[in-house]
Amino acid sequence: MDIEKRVSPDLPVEPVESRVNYLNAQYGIKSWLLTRDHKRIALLYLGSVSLFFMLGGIYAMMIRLELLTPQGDLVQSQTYNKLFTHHGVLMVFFFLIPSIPTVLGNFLVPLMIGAKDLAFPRINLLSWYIYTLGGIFTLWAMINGGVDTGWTFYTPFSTTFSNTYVIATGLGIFINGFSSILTGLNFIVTIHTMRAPGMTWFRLPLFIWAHYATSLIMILGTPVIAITILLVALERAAHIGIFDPALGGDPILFQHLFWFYSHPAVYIMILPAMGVVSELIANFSRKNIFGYSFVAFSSIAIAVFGFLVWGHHMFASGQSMYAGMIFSFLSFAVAIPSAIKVFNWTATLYQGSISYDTPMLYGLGFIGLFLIGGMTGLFLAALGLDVHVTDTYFVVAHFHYVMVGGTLMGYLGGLHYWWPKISGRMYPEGWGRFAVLVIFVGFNLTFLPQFVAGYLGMPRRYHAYAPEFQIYNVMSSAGASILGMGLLIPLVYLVWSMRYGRVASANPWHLPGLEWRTASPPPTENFYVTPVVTWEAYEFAPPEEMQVVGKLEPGDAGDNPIEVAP
Amino acid sequence: MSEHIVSKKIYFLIFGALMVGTILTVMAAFVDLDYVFTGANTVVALTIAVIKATLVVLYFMHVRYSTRLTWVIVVAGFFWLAILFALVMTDYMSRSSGQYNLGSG
Amino acid sequence: MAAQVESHGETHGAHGAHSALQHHFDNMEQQREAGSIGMWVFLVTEIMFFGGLFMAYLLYRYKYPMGFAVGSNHLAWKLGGFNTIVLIVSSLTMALAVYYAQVGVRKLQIVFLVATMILGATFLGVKAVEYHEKYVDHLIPVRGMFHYEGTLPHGVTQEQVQMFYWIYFAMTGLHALHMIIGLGILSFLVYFAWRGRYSPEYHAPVEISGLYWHFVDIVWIFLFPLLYLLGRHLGEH
Amino acid sequence: MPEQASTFASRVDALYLYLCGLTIFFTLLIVSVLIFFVVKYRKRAPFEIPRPIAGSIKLETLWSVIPFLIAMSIFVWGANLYFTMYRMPKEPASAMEIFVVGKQWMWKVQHSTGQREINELHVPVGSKIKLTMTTEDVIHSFYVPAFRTKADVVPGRYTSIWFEATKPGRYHLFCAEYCGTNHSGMGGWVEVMTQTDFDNWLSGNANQMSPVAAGQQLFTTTLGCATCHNADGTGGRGPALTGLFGKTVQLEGGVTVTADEGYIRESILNPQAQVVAGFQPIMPTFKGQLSEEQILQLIAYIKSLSPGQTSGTQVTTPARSNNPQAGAATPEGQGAKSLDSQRSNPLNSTAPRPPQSGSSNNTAAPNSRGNQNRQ
Ligand code: HEA
Ligand code: HEA
Ligand code: CUA
Ligand SMILES: [Cu+2]
Repeated sequence: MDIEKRVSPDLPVEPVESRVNYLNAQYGIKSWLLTRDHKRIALLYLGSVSLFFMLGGIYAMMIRLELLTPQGDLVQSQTYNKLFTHHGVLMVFFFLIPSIPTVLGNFLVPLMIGAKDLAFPRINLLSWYIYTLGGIFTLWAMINGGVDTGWTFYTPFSTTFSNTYVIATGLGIFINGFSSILTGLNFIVTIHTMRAPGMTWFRLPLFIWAHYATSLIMILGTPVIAITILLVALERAAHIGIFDPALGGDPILFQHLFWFYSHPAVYIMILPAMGVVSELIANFSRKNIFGYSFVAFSSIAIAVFGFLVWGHHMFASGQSMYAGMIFSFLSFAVAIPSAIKVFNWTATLYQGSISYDTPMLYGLGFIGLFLIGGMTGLFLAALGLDVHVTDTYFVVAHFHYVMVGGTLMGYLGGLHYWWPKISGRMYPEGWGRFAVLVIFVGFNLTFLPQFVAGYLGMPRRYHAYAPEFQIYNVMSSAGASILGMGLLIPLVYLVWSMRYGRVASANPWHLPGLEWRTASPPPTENFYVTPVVTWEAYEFAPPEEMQVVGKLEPGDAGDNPIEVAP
Repeated sequence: MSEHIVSKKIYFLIFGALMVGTILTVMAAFVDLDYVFTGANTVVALTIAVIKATLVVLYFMHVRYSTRLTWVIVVAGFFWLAILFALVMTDYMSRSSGQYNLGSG
Repeated sequence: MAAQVESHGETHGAHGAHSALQHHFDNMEQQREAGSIGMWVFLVTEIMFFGGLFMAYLLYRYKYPMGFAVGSNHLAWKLGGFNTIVLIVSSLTMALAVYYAQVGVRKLQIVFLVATMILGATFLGVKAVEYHEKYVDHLIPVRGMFHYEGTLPHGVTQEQVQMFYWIYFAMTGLHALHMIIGLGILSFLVYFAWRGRYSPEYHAPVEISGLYWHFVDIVWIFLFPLLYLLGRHLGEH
Repeated sequence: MPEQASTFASRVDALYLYLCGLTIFFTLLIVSVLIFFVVKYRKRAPFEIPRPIAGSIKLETLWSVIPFLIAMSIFVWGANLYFTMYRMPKEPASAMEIFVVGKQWMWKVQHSTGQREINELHVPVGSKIKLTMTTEDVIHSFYVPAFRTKADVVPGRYTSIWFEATKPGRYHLFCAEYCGTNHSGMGGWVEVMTQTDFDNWLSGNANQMSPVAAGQQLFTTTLGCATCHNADGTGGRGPALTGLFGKTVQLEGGVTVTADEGYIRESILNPQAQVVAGFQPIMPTFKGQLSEEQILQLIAYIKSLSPGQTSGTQVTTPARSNNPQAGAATPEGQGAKSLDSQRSNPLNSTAPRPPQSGSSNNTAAPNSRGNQNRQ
């Protein structure tokens, strides 16, 4: 609020175009499609990821519309099954897993560590093409008839019984997997080899730690889902009994292989968001993070231990009870690093200087919603209780709390936070705060009732349901329309602000991070002079001491935060 | 750090060891070692394979002369594979009849 | 774009301006290290990729030990063994190609790269012969095509043998695919080596491709005993 | 809170409430601290630089250890409950066994006294019921919210759960594992009745053969098992079956297995896979000739030859007298035939299967099961 007041209205607003930056360095379609600049690739990803999010959202709205009434009268059951499958596949594989890493990560990892680009710019571009190809493949399958297996592709239904486009969709996901692997590989190598002088591991922003941990999961887990999907395709095509009990195969093996990736994948989704939130909380309270090394290492711990708990999706599936016990124990263990993060974020606020800008509101929203989502994860990890609630709406509510309330909030928060850096323009603050409120209310109205419906016994993936659950579903559908509207707002104003937003200074929030020490938007090389880092992470200093290293002339407008407000 | 050039002699030595390993593998495979314990043949075969693979990794792939990071990466790869094997097999090997799973025999 | 790279720290200087240096790296050393770590990380993903199949192998072998032994004993272990030797020799030639790139003997470097390619092609040729034999013997694990004709010992069913064979084909097929990709990479290397691109200062591509080639060799080192030899001690069935 | 109608219900709900309490506690704790800090330490001047606080090992330890201990309390509680729910009660003889077969998209139930039901399950209040379940096609999940229990049924395997209903009433039965087009329609009702009502219901539906009787008929007449195993199961060219169930069996090749449901099923479908020591592998396979229900009937019959081990048939109800062997006059599987939609099965061959059967028909052979040397 106070930031806005400090804008002196008569200050001439310098047009962005006057400074050479990554956006105006080159023009034309070709300069985008063949770019090797990580920042442009991030924008390519932003476009495609948003597209898939909207598609997934439209499917979600159709689901909610159908579930308004218990009878299942809007669409046929076969169609409904395709709706939630498409929704799940698009949201998980084509939106949430790539979202933060490929958009914000791509843009910011080099900036934050003081590098000129990722280690392998060409591979970075390649990963976008692979992603797009996988997406087109999947969309093609969906348009041609779709899939009805659920995003989990359980055998033997997917291999033998479903007569929809399983192979085509599977190949789409398979291809997409390589894009994920390449992104992870690029991040790991970049973080290891390309840090600016003085940027030691413990001076890295927590966003980088989170992305490092995420990349570990991407490279270690994704190949397994790739081979698993390949086996499903092979089994469907040749019918040789890999997962078919009729031929000596074991359908549970599929579940092991699938969840070996897909559980860690949920941490691919949440870890980058946790990284974003660490940035938001520290920076908007203008303090260093409480317990830096605990927050940093908890990311690594989540990534590593996250690989040991996949069997908690299989408590009622015919897995051995003893294996179930081990997996349950480890699931509780892996919750501790998340708890550590939550407590440290809270403690960071203590004696801070907290501002209520939109990104911070998303950050605070994240903590609250992730808390509920995470705690309900504990319900599911409790063996005897999971038997009752598994495959009910309780699970649906749990994962929407962590994925939408958690990751989506983190993603939107990050997008707002770095929007001035990405676009060189400010988003409208008032609309931003309003949208947070609408999204928060809509979200809770959508998914809180689902916990109740789930505990009462409403199974998931149900096209028609028992009438006594209707009240909760009506609430949920109502909430979903509010949520949809809420999400529409940022969509509109972010696009609007790219052209009409107020010009942003290099450092609109007055923060010490490296990414704020170059121009907004940054030049193609990020920094004209390779920065030498002499400060700790989140080490706040008076504005005149904060050196700006990524500008053309020393007197560039917008460098001095006191003269030029955002 | 600059790269280390491994001498030709070492390459040929390793090559020799690999050939010997291969021959040993084949020879061991035809001897019935089940009297030692069931599956002894497999254990022998895998031990030789692991030794051979280690030699390739250390010398042909220069890990012996590489940074700690490379070591960590290599070890991590196999460690994660072990996680997959261990936890999946925990499930299958601890399934017993008479309880929840009445899986066959 | 910034052709003139502002280097940092003490590391810059000597090889700052090598023509192969990409603009976003500070120096050749950093570029080389990035490439090498990148390849290692990639190999880890390969381990996990093959890992899924090894998992299936482990589980089904645990379930059907005898079925696997029967299936395995029907493989041509002599051809497999020959291929093992071929691959080990190719690993040696690859290592030598890297060596001559490091010391800068272009001719020998090309000779050994080509030798590696010939050995790789030999491997694939033998593999093709083996696949053909399996085809003739109705051992292609596709529904309706598979039939093991030998006598089955107690407790072994057609399905179990088929289970072995799909794993055999999946694993060796994936391995062969990697060999083919490797041959593709090698032909690029030969081309650039012939053009004189590699020198003692800059030969990272040769080195990195070498890592890949050795990895494929390692996979085979495991596949050979696990697939061809697992039931030999039980005698022929 | 859904209706509590089994002995598990209140125990699951107690754990649930404990967790709800924890969730509310932590949410209130964090959210109120959050709001307090956010308000108290809001920015007062533009470029404030608050005093940096590095952290505190003491606090970190505190908020790692306490949540860990809490988490462990949930773990122990949950695991304990899990074992209660999924491990069969100690005295199997006291449980009444009911067979359940899932199939796209219906639940087929057969009582040990012969009554068949579809998408309905009638059980008496207050006695332990053991369900032995399998499926003909894909994975389904048997779920009764009021009982707080569910379990996936997996093709080629038997899954057992048990429960004890505590309150008469009509409760939802759902299929909880996604199984295709009509997944949401694959459900029905569980009718919990008082013992007298249940007995009446049994006698009102008593004109059906019990699984044991049906199994016996399959055994002696229809399939001709008796030729080798002898009509009373005492054995002949094939091993004796009396007293077999639950025993350890010595197989050809030195392996031993426990003769449980899975073993018997395996021996019927894949006789070559597990040959009993000292016998010739002469038994033909019955793969493709039997429905899942018929296999369950055979198992029931073979179990009944081991009196100590049998479960279902031991339950004495008045209805049993109304359900005499005379019922055997009805043709075999009268129920089985009419309920089973007579899947045509291309795999009704004898082992080893010739290299044909090229039909890649999706629904082919859901009845034939692979063998499993180990579980
Ligand atoms: C972003 C994604 C994400 C995240 C982060 C999580 C986090 C967790 N999840 Fe979730 N989960 C999913 C996405 C996610 N999950 C999805 C998509 C599914 C369903 C898939 C499908 O079937 O389609 C699922 C399903 C799922 C199941 C299977 C349910 C079933 O099918 O029966 C289980 C079971 O254990 C589970 C557990 C957990 C646990 C213990 C955590 C933990 O990591 C949470 C840790 C966080 C906290 C605990 C909160 C903060 C802590 C405190 C405030 C301190 C207090 C803490 C203690 C006292 C311990 N999840
Ligand atoms: C990233 C993951 C993600 C996200 C963001 C969402 C978002 C939403 N999901 Fe999703 N969901 C899953 C992942 C996700 N979901 C998964 C994995 C499943 C399981 C699938 C399976 O069982 O296989 C699932 C299943 C699932 C179900 C259960 C279906 C069933 O079991 O039968 C439901 C039901 O309510 C639901 C609802 C919603 C809603 C209302 C949203 C909303 O948050 C969406 C809001 C977004 C938009 C609306 C789009 C953006 C806005 C606009 C473009 C503006 C214009 C639009 C309007 C005004 C309408 N989801
Ligand atoms: Cu049967 Cu869902
Ligand atoms: Cu999980």
